[in-house]
Amino acid sequence: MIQAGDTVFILVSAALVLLMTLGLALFYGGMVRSKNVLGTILQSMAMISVISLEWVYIGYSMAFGPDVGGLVGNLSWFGLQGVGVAPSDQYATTVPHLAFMIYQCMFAVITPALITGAFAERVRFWPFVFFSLGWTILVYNPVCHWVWGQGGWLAARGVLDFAGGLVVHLTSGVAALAAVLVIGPRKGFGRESFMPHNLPMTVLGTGLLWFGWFGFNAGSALAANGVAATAFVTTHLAGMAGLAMWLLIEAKHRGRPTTLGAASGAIAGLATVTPAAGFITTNAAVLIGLLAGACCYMAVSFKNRLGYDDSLDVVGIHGVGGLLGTLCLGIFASLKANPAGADGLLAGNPAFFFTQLFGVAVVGIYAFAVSWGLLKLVNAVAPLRLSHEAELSGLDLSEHSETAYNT
Amino acid sequence: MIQAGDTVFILVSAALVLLMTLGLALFYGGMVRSKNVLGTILQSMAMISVISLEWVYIGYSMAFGPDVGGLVGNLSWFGLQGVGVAPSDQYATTVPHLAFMIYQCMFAVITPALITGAFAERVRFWPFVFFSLGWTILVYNPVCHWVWGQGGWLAARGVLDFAGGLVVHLTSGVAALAAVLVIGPRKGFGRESFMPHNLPMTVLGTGLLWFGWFGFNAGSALAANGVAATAFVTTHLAGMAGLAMWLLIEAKHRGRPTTLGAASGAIAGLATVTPAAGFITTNAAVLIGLLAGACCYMAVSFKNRLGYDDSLDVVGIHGVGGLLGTLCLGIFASLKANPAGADGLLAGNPAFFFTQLFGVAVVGIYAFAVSWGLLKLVNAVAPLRLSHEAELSGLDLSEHSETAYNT
Amino acid sequence: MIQAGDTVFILVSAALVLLMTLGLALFYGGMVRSKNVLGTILQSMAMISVISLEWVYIGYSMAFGPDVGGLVGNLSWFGLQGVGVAPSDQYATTVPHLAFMIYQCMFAVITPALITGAFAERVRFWPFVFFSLGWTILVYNPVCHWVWGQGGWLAARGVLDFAGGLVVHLTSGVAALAAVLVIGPRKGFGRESFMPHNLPMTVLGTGLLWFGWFGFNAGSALAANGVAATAFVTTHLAGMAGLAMWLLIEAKHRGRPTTLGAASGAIAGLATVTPAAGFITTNAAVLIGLLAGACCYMAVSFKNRLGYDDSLDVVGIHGVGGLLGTLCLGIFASLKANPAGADGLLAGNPAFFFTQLFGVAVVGIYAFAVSWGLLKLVNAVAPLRLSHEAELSGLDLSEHSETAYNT
Amino acid sequence: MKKIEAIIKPFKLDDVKDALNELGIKGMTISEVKGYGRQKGHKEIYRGAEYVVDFIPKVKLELIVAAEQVDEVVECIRKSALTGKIGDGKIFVLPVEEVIRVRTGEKGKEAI
Amino acid sequence: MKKIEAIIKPFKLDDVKDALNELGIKGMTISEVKGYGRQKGHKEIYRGAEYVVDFIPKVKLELIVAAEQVDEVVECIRKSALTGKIGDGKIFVLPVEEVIRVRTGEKGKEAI
Amino acid sequence: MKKIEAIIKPFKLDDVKDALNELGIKGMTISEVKGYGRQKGHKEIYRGAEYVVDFIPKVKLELIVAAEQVDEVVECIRKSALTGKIGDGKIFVLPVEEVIRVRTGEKGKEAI
Ligand SMILES: Nc1ncnc2c1ncn2[C@@H]1O[C@H](COP(=O)(O)OP(=O)(O)O)[C@@H](O)[C@H]1O
Ligand SMILES: Nc1ncnc2c1ncn2[C@@H]1O[C@H](COP(=O)(O)OP(=O)(O)O)[C@@H](O)[C@H]1O
Ligand SMILES: Nc1ncnc2c1ncn2[C@@H]1O[C@H](COP(=O)(O)OP(=O)(O)O)[C@@H](O)[C@H]1O
Repeated sequence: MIQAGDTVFILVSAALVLLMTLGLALFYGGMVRSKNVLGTILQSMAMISVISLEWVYIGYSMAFGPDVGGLVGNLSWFGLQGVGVAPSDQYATTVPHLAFMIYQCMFAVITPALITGAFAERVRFWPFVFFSLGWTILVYNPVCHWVWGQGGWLAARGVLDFAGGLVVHLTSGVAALAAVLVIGPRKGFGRESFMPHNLPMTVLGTGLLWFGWFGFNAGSALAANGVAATAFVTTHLAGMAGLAMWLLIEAKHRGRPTTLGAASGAIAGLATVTPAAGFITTNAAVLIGLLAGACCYMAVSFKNRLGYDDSLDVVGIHGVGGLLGTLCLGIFASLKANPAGADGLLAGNPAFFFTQLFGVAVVGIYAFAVSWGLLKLVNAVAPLRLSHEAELSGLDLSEHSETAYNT
Repeated sequence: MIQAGDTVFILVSAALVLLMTLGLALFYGGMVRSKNVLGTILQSMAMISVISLEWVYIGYSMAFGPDVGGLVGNLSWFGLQGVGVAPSDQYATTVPHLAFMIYQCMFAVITPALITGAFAERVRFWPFVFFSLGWTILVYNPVCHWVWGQGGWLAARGVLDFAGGLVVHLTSGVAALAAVLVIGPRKGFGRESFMPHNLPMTVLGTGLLWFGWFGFNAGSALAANGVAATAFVTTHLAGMAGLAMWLLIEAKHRGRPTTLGAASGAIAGLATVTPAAGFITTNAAVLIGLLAGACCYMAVSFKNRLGYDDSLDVVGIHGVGGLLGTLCLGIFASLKANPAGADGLLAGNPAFFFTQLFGVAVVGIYAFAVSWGLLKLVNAVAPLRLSHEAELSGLDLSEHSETAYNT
Repeated sequence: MIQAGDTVFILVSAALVLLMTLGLALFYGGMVRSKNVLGTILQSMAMISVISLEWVYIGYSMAFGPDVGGLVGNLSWFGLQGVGVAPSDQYATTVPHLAFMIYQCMFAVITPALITGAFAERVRFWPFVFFSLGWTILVYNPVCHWVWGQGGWLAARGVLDFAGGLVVHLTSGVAALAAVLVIGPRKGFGRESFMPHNLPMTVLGTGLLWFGWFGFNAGSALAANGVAATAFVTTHLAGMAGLAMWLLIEAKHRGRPTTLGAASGAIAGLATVTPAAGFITTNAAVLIGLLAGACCYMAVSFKNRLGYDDSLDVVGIHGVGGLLGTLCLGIFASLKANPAGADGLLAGNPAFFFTQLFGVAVVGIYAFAVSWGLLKLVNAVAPLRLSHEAELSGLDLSEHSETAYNT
Repeated sequence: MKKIEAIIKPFKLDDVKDALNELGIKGMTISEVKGYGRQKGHKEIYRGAEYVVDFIPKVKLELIVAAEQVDEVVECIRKSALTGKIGDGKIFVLPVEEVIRVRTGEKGKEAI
Repeated sequence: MKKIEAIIKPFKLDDVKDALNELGIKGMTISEVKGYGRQKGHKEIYRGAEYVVDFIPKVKLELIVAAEQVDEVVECIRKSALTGKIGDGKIFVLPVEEVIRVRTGEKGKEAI
Repeated sequence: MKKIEAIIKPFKLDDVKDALNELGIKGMTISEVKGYGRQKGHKEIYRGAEYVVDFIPKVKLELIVAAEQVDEVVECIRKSALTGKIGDGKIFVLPVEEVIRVRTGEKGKEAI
């Protein structure tokens, strides 16, 4: 039966997750040079269209439709056939099925948008669109089914992912790694310094992401109950702890705490707690946030030494965050926090930790391999990379015939 | 009786609709030249004060108060007399009457704010305020009563408008047309190109509008139920389809998809689905969005050829969107989607299409005529147009003694 | 028992109040010079970490934990021990205790962030952090307990504060006054004019604050009921009336209404209605908003004559607003609006006015004295003031090695 | 060869550019500057207080022309930049010793 | 007539303007520039990495004065722009052949 | 002493700066300008309509050098700014009568 309270909760959460895509566009947009800001923003905006369309026609059915061998949903919900106002009897059973569908749609939208940070400032629009569409079909939909779909094989094995550590952050993080390797660094990388053109824009994006993350994580309880409150609180705590940790390390390491560091640490904490949010205690959330700040800081610094041009640090923040958070859940999960969850390593259940490790390995390897192949394929058909000249004049002019700022 | 779930829903929706006015201010503000950005923003902000004040004293009573001949509410709810915590027995009967009142207030606020895009960069502040106040009293309040008020004559005829295609978008669109004709083009129009001064600001505005639109459309179900979920989903789908369509046409027509195009298409889709949101299926929503993207693109191009200076395309997007959406509802409405709605042309009920056409004609003609007259009147008493000099130095300095950006 | 509707309401409200801190960061950030924008923003962001951490470990227990002599809570809820999913039996008894805790956390976060406007553009980061932490422990937590905690002595005396006129606005306002006196004016104050570097950013901040304020005030009803609706409506009305009044006075006094004036008036109205929101009628709210616009305008002008460098007018807007609003509640409170509230002066109960006056005096004096002492102490240990050179190059470079804007 | 620098009102830029174009002038460089002079600044209001801003936005044109063209170019700029109100700006003529086109290495008149 | 160009520290602009005003100088044009010189740039931090930024914000003043005024104007700018620290800037004096006031067409000293 | 002004493509700035550095040039001042010339502007799209933008972002370098250094500096800028495509820019050489270092009051070559 439809419960009004739960329905508002899911609808508001869906709206919040959509807002995250705008937040992401600004978060990324502020970090690129001004000649690339519109192109960067449009990559996220375009996902709203491309992936929503894909989702209502095939994606939702692939991810949540009737199971085929634990691997994927069949296409019997094509075009939302049978997905109506009446609640599903499997998912979020107290809200209209359409509400659950659109909530999940927003997750599918933001995931490929996350990847765009890795190849910012150098990729052509249409090939990017094709890649993202293919990626969602080949990577996101199946992985989503494995973990969250009725009958998904990873879920059956006991792998837990509260709000998308595997499904969203790990998949996009390893896809980002593949993209960095396939697409190569920006012109001038290592010689010029590509400073962010508008850090207040990045801060604004961070704020909207944080705000929206409450819908992302708490909303994943799928009902306005105690688990939702727990997830809300753990989300906030991990975000603020990640922020604090990054600032502290930076102050120690470089002598100054920075605003971009605060933003980065917050996102690291929020991403890392995502898989765990509804399954852990508040103290564990603080710890996870601190760990996230430290590990992501190190991952980003490490990248600088390796010389990869993961331009906006998708690997170092989302990849590492998704991986770390999924494992942390294996460590910190506690049935006391959520009886429908699991006990982890610290509660004396090492088996669950290895289950999570298995989940990370499977999803990581699958997503990396398919992303790599797809990138190579798209690149062969329609080169992803901008021409030298076009890269110099910037995405905005060369791909979109626009300039972001005039007087 | 007050239901908590429905009450949160309406209150959150009201907050979201208020946020749309901020979104609109930024959407418009980013498109003007930097010397006019504050003046443009302040026009929207001022509406929050002017119209809210009008609304609690007379507007709400005129629009929703006890009916007088189907034409307007009487003034017996002056100053919210009798409008209290207890639910109304006519409107939104499960939430505090005050909640319904304030939700509707936010609609009244944003409608005249929409018009400001038409005469951007050239109108004096106080005459604009007087015009908007008069317009709300003479156009918005009665039309709102006809369509949504208990006893309103258009509603009695069977005209449907889920969330404001007639009441909000068509009225403001035709008022914009009248304003363009009465006020005339900006200095240098046709010779200089007035490029947007800050497109990321416009994108941010678009994002906030989209986010708020969920409150606007889904909230219009007035309860957190299946219709709300339907409206939420159709809104999102039309928005994303409008975005996609505009990008595609632009890429075809001009060789490049643009960021402003994405924003424009999204708003076109969202505006167009507004009257239909709770009465149609998801497939119809996608179609409406695609149609909106195409028609509004053409309308805007057409304007360029006619040489009207509808500066930020209120006619081409909101006017055309409101009109198109209201008619599309006549075509696509389906009792399957909402048993409390209607069947449209495609469901074998052409009569309903003509009812909608009648609604468009009546509201369009009434709103245009009264807007025109009022503009002429205000102009005669207090010229709307800035002096030549003042227009050159820009609204911000000449009307508000401010500059938006300093170092 | 947990009610879904109330739970969504509190969670959404908590998210909205967090968003206010972002809004505040932008509101303030837009008003400083561009060389200080990041440092200004980071002061607010840092509060999210510092105070949330403090809150979950000791703050919540001090403010809301088991009472010690009416003065403060004991530390038995250290680290949220005993604060779980089950509702509290004292506070917000229909939502998970964790939800109430995190909602209150967001109030604790924004309060010291408000103070930062007073000493904008001249304070070192770490000393500021220490001050804010100490201030929250010594001022915020106890005052919060006195007014809102079970057993708090001011509450016992009948002092009312719906959503933080005393607890948030007055405490931060008088702390701001102390800070202005201790820290002194910016270099060049009185000679140079420190114009806002980005007023659209300030407007955006204002919009987010307003939007979030619905969570702040309506949420303080702690349930999605009639009081929530009343508080929502009175909040909006006072905001819009404050905006209108400031514009009118400015137009009269200086010949031009300004955008920053609109923003300032809105914040003044919103701050002033905060203590009264759930206890008054809509007409009283309009009056309070008008009063707020006028009094805060005068307070700010008066400051200009006194020559204090309260850089972003925390005293004139939040201090005066908190004070005025608390007294206005003493005048306008009405049992008709809320039977759980009180009757004020106009309802024939002057005693309540004096109770409120007493509350203002106690909180004002206590907060001022402790803030002053703490500032002196911190200053002695770690000077709050930037060096002359550092102040010239700006917070961003000298404290954070960053520049906000590049090309 | 001479260098002509002109400080003009920003909204006159298009007119000046068009006029120079008609004269056959194909190249110039412009920048945003702020001017201080007889033209009074404007007041700005900041939270109820008034400030006077002295520096007024102007556009600066720089163009190199052959010595024999100087007079007509100056006259052309003067006419097209004229509004007759205070603050219309100034034109300066400076000597130039050499001009080189980066692309070709051409010098002197060839390089303009 | 001569053209004086001065590159100074931005926060000294008000002092210099006031000093020139006292000297009776009524007009000047300023612009934002970036300087590169002996003064060391600053470091910036970007996600844990450090970068050095060489170019430092400066303000450039341009003013035309009568030849006989050059020395006192230069001295006046020098004094009022002085902090004594590296990076205080430079003053250049260039010859000018003609000055025209757009508004009136006046030339030479009359036009300043 | 001479003043060298060079208008170059913005993305060449780092190359030019490095090349000048190798030559031992320690100081210069740069600013953002917009250029109009043979290089065609770009089109921009605004809601389905197309506009041509004539003014193209360029960077202007100003540096004062001793007269005897002029040739090598000009050549150095020319080489390092060269892409061979239209729009590479121009270099102008102007006479300078005096140079003063604000900090020390030094004049002439000492001041550079
Ligand atoms: N002596 C000067 N040196 C350089 N620029 C000047 C000088 N005098 C005026 N200007 C520039 O010319 C502009 C217009 O000068 P102003 O005195 O206001 O009006 P007008 O040119 O009509 O007499 C000023 O804003 C300034 O940019
Ligand atoms: N040769 C030069 N040509 C043009 N501008 C110069 C030159 N040398 C220095 N400048 C300008 O003067 C500023 C100050 O120079 P710098 O060498 O840092 O300090 P100082 O003037 O105290 O010796 C530089 O930032 C630059 O803008
Ligand atoms: N006569 C001129 N005076 C001043 N600047 C010029 C002149 N001609 C060209 N420029 C500047 O040089 C730039 C490049 O010139 P352009 O004609 O486009 O290409 P090229 O230098 O390759 O011939 C222009 O954008 C403009 O900034």
